[in-house]
Amino acid sequence: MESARMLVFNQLETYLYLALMLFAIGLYGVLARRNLIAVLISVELILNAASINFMAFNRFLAPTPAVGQVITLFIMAVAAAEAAIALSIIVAVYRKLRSVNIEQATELRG
Amino acid sequence: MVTYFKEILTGFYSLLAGMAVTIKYFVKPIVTVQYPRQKLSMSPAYRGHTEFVLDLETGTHRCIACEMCARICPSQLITVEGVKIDPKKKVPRKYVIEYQYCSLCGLCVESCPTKALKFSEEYRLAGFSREDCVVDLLARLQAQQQRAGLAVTPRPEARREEGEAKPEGEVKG
Amino acid sequence: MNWLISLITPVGLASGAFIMVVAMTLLGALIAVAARNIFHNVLGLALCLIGVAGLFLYLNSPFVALMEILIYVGAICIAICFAIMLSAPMYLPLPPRHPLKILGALAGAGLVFAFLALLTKKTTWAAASVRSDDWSITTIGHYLLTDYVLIFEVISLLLVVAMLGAVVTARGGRGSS
Amino acid sequence: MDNLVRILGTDLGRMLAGLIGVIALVSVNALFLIWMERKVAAHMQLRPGPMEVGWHGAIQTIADALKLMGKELITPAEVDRSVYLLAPIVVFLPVLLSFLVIPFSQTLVIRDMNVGVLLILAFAALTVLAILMAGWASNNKYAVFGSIRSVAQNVAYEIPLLITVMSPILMVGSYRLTDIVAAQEKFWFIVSQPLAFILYITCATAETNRAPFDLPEAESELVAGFHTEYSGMRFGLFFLAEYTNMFIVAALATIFFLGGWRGPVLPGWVWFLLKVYAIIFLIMWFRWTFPRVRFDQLITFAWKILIPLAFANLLLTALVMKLM
Amino acid sequence: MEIPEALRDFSYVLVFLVAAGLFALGPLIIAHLIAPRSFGAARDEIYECGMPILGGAWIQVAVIYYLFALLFLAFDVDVLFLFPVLLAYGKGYVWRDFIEIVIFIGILSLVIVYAWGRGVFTWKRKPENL
Amino acid sequence: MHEPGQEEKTYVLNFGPQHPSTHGVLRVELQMEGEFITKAAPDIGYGHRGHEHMAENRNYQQFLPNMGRVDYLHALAYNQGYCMAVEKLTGLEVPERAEFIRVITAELNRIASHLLWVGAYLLDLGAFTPFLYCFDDRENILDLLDRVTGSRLTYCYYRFGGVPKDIDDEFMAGCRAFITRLRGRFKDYDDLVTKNIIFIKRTRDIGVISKEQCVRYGLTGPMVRGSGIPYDIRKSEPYSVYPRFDFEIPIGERGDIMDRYLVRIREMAQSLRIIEQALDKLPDGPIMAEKVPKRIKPAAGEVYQAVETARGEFGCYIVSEGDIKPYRIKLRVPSFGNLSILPEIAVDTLVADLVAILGSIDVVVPEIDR
Amino acid sequence: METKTGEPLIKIGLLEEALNLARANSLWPMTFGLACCAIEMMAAGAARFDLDRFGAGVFRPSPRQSDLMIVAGTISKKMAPAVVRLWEQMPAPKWVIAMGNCAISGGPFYYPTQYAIVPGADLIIPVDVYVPGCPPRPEGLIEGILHLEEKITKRGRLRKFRDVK
Ligand code: SF4
Ligand code: SF4
Ligand code: SF4
Repeated sequence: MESARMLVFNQLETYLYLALMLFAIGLYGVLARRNLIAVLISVELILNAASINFMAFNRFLAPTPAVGQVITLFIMAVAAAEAAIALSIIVAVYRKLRSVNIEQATELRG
Repeated sequence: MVTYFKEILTGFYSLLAGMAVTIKYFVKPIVTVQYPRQKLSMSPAYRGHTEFVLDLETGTHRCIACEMCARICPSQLITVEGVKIDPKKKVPRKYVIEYQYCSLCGLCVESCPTKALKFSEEYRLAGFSREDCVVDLLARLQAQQQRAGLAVTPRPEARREEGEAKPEGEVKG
Repeated sequence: MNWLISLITPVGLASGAFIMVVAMTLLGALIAVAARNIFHNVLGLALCLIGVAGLFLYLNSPFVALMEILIYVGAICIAICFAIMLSAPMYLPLPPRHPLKILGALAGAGLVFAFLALLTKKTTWAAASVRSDDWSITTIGHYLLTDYVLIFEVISLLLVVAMLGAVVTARGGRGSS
Repeated sequence: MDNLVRILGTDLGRMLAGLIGVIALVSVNALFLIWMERKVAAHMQLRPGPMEVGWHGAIQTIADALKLMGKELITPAEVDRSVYLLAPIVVFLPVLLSFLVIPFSQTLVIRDMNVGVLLILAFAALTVLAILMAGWASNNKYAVFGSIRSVAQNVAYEIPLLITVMSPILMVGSYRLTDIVAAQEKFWFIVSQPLAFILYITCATAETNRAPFDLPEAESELVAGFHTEYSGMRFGLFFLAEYTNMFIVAALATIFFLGGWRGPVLPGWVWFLLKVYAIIFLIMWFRWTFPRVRFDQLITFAWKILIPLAFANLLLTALVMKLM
Repeated sequence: MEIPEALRDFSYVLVFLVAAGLFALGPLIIAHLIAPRSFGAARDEIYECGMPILGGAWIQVAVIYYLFALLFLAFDVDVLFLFPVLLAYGKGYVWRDFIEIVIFIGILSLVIVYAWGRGVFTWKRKPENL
Repeated sequence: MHEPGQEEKTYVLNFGPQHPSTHGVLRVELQMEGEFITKAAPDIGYGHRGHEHMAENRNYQQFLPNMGRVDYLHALAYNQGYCMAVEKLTGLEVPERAEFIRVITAELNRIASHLLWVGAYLLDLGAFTPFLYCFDDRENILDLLDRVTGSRLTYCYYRFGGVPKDIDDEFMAGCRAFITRLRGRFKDYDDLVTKNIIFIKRTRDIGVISKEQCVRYGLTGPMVRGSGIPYDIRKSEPYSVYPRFDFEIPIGERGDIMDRYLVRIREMAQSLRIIEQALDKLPDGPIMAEKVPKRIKPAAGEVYQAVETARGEFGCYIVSEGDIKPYRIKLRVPSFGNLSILPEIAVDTLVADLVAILGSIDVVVPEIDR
Repeated sequence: METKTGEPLIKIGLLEEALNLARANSLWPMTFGLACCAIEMMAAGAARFDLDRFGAGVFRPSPRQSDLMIVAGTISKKMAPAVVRLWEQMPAPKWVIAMGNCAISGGPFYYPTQYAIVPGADLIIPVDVYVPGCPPRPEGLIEGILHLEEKITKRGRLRKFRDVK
């Protein structure tokens, strides 16, 4: 019988790599997409990657697991606030320019 | 603030009052007529399609094939073909209504000089084709006579030159 | 036969489920960035987030996992959907960027990934020497009420400010230019 | 072989048994509820309802189900295919999941998780998403309208619902559903939390999209709302999910306010089902009594009345707990 | 070997999710097999009261929906924090926890108050500046 | 691919012809902005059956059955209007008893129509049960009317110069029983509907029509009375034996949907009063004028006769050229005028309100399309 | 007109029979009224007659979810395309009842110079059962539904009910 430590899902590295992949995918989205909302979605992915990291460290390394969870909750709250603001800005941009194209949004000055 | 709570309370109360009504009816007996399980009696004036009055004195209909009804009918749906069975008396050889055009106005019944028509009490008329709606009044009368145990009025023979001896195919009786 | 049975032992189930969760996360993430239809992106995001919630379960925190679903899937995704619908043509796919740019993005993301992966590999992670085993929700609440009470209150303030900002921004549009 | 025995004895066996039980329950419950709905409605309206198919229409809903099964599934040309096909399935996931944690009696619970309440509440979000998917993918104006409304409505009612259930939880101090029932040893929470009960029922009615909050399917306005384009069994699944959802919210109401399986003489699960169906009857009663609320009024109602009241109730509970 | 409690919970969740999916899929497949098919020019058209459709279905929703979604977001997060706090409540903090919750909810209520004041809850066709 | 400006196209929603709340085959083309209606254009003609055209092809009697089908909900008023117009044209005298019978049956029919409206309207608002209660009450009326007219809906009962079938004692007893029954039911309707907070919220101050608008659009019936103008043909241009009865014309104050609803409810009570009085005062005598010619062949001329139907003023305008067929019959139908205000009051409302407003107008589509 | 229907992928006699039995007892009509007859259709669904007894009382507003189209009233030429469209949008198997003389043949409105109506629903869509009357009484409609049941299952309760006295 394999020991608990050997299991894939009981290893810190698994989660770190996973978070990394998520981060990379999110990064790609931020760089490649033109649609502002798609960019926002990508940003959410990156934030989630961070959350996974936090939780993973919390699970495997941290002295008091509750604290890591609290921090993750805070990340969620901030993500929510961020999403709200970002969406509102996107909506405002859309109304101004009638477009959600990021390249057109860069024309937004003053 | 007071109005805020007052509105909530009165609103809540009104909803309860409504629910009281529905629950009251919930326990009341139902009003549904169990139609196909129970035969309905139609009101005396009920208008189904028209049919001949079965005159109990003569044991047959009173129609004299005068075609008044056919003429007044707004939809011109009555086909009457009369034959003279003797110099004075004319009877219908064929009396067919295409019920699917009828508007149940009652003009034919009222205009009949001999009061030979009445509305039937038939309400079960559904069929699988348009032709199912065509009613042959003579055939219907014959069925009625049979049921009443009366002598069946034969379909008068057409005069020879007119040919067709039989009435048209499937008509409802 | 035996390996089949061993697959349905709790461990086997957990391993299999883990693969599913990972697949969900990554597939969702890919849909979220790659699909042309913006609505599919959102759904991809939702899928990915459910997967992430699954990961949190494996990280021993059902509470955070459920909250992930509640907040992200239930609220953020919905808000995004409404934002999409608010800006009518957003569901229309935009013309893709120049292939070169896409390649650039791919390369950039790949590079970052490689670099960080290397870093991860190189690092040895040391667990804290004394570890408490208290994962309960009550303890989270306890921390929120004591050590982190300031953040707890500040979060509510942050939310209020964010909402006010969002409401003002979203409402002042066409007319206020 | 003893491996197998061991497994069947533990989780896997429990899972399978639970699964079979739940699927049976879901099917039978939906069949029964639809029949019950039609009967309740009919009798409130002075008519008998289904009568001719089986004894008092007992197998009416089976006929309906069978018919839906044998009905063509139309996928209109302009729909967003993958999402359109997925929506009826997604709507079903949270529904079945919720049964995982519902205790039908002290022991009759598949998996008594310590986050039971949260599980049900969190996965309710999936229902919302499924409705959004259905409406959006249908590419039908009425469906889009219906789904948007539905989501806005669900979203509005989620908050007061969450806050309302907090009051009993505050008194119990656990998210385990069995703990909540256990805490109602002395009195049912409906006694100490009458306002919460009323609020909960209101929100639950709205959550399940039942009249007077049936805006998403408002016939007279939006034809059939978000499932306008769904035919046959796909529509059947939405229907099934709706009725099962009703069972779930009623079960939660029973657990939170009516003392769950508690009751004299009869076995626990009988009491539980009795209470659940009583709540469902109440919800049906609403439906057959009230006109439909206008959409904006509904949302406003949630924010202006329900949420403040729910918060007030929560704070009051907290205060009373401090004083006691 | 030991599997954490949460994971065992989770295996149930997963099995149920998969089973629910299959359970939902089953009837659909059966229906596909046993249902007859109809033909007709308009069969695959989108339904709109029996008329040919005019224009696309994608509606531009009113900004008000979006605002409600945002409000929901705010309160959902708020609930997120209240959940753990509830369990810890009353475990010997004297009055401190009560006051903290009151402050927390009080601050959040400002959102409602603000929105109420701005007339978000009163639907007008053109809320200023829409 | 999306081009800027493309989204500015107006959003058009077909409301009807097959829609649960357009009551038949009305189609309203809505232009919307979000949930709000910017333009509502009724598209009529889906129920066009050529009633007026038909009149030119038939003689006077043969046109009679159509009158029950123009507005099938208050068929007897249409019967009455047409018969009275022809009687005016030919100078036929209707015996008193026949007039009384006409009034009783027409008022019963009016109640039936209003009941159906209340039920169908609540169906529009999403309440199913009141609909069934109303239908239950309505069935009682139909039973009564079935007794004398032989039909349940599209009556063809009045004749030039009277009515073809007398009413019997059973009918009168039934009428009285019905009057008590309905009066008892009003309380239930009150609790279930009128006082219901949801109903009030849905109807108060929605679809307000000012007096000035009423006049401008030529509204009639409960629509105009709901706005506070006591215009009712039965009072303002009394016909038949109406002047002999004591009844009121209920009016509203604000002109919103609620007022229109209340007006209809109160009108039912007034109709009950009329029926009661008519039953009490019912004279004996013939039910048909003495010499009604077999063929109606009026002298050349024209005549206009208006009656008050459940929906408002129905006017029958006949031009005769001395033939057995009318030269032209023009029907002035209330629904058409009443519907015409919809585009004006529907603007800037929600779809749900449109349903409520459209319902409150109480249109009968074939009547509009004639 | 003949109903064009594609055969199902699997067709087993017994299954088909069971399905037909289910279909016959669960005819959900579409909320669809054209003229006067629609009122009688409503009345048939109301308390006095209660179509729901036969499982046919679930009026679905969307054609996608209905099995039965009750053409209740006059089909004007303007309305005809909509009727056809709605019929086509119903999923198979589907049935049509022509309720009332107008739907059968144009009824009272059929006369030589008539220009506005379609004289008979069967000219545009296949009709299964004809219920004559102007309007047919609700009993007539129930009768029609029983006829349809008989047509679907090829046996039925019709005969049994016929003899009820
Ligand atoms: S009732 Fe009228 S329509 Fe029918 S046959 Fe007689 S005259 Fe013709
Ligand atoms: S039924 Fe009467 S009107 Fe008609 S042909 Fe016979 S006798 Fe003449
Ligand atoms: S058949 Fe008669 S009742 Fe039916 S729609 Fe035609 S005219 Fe009206």
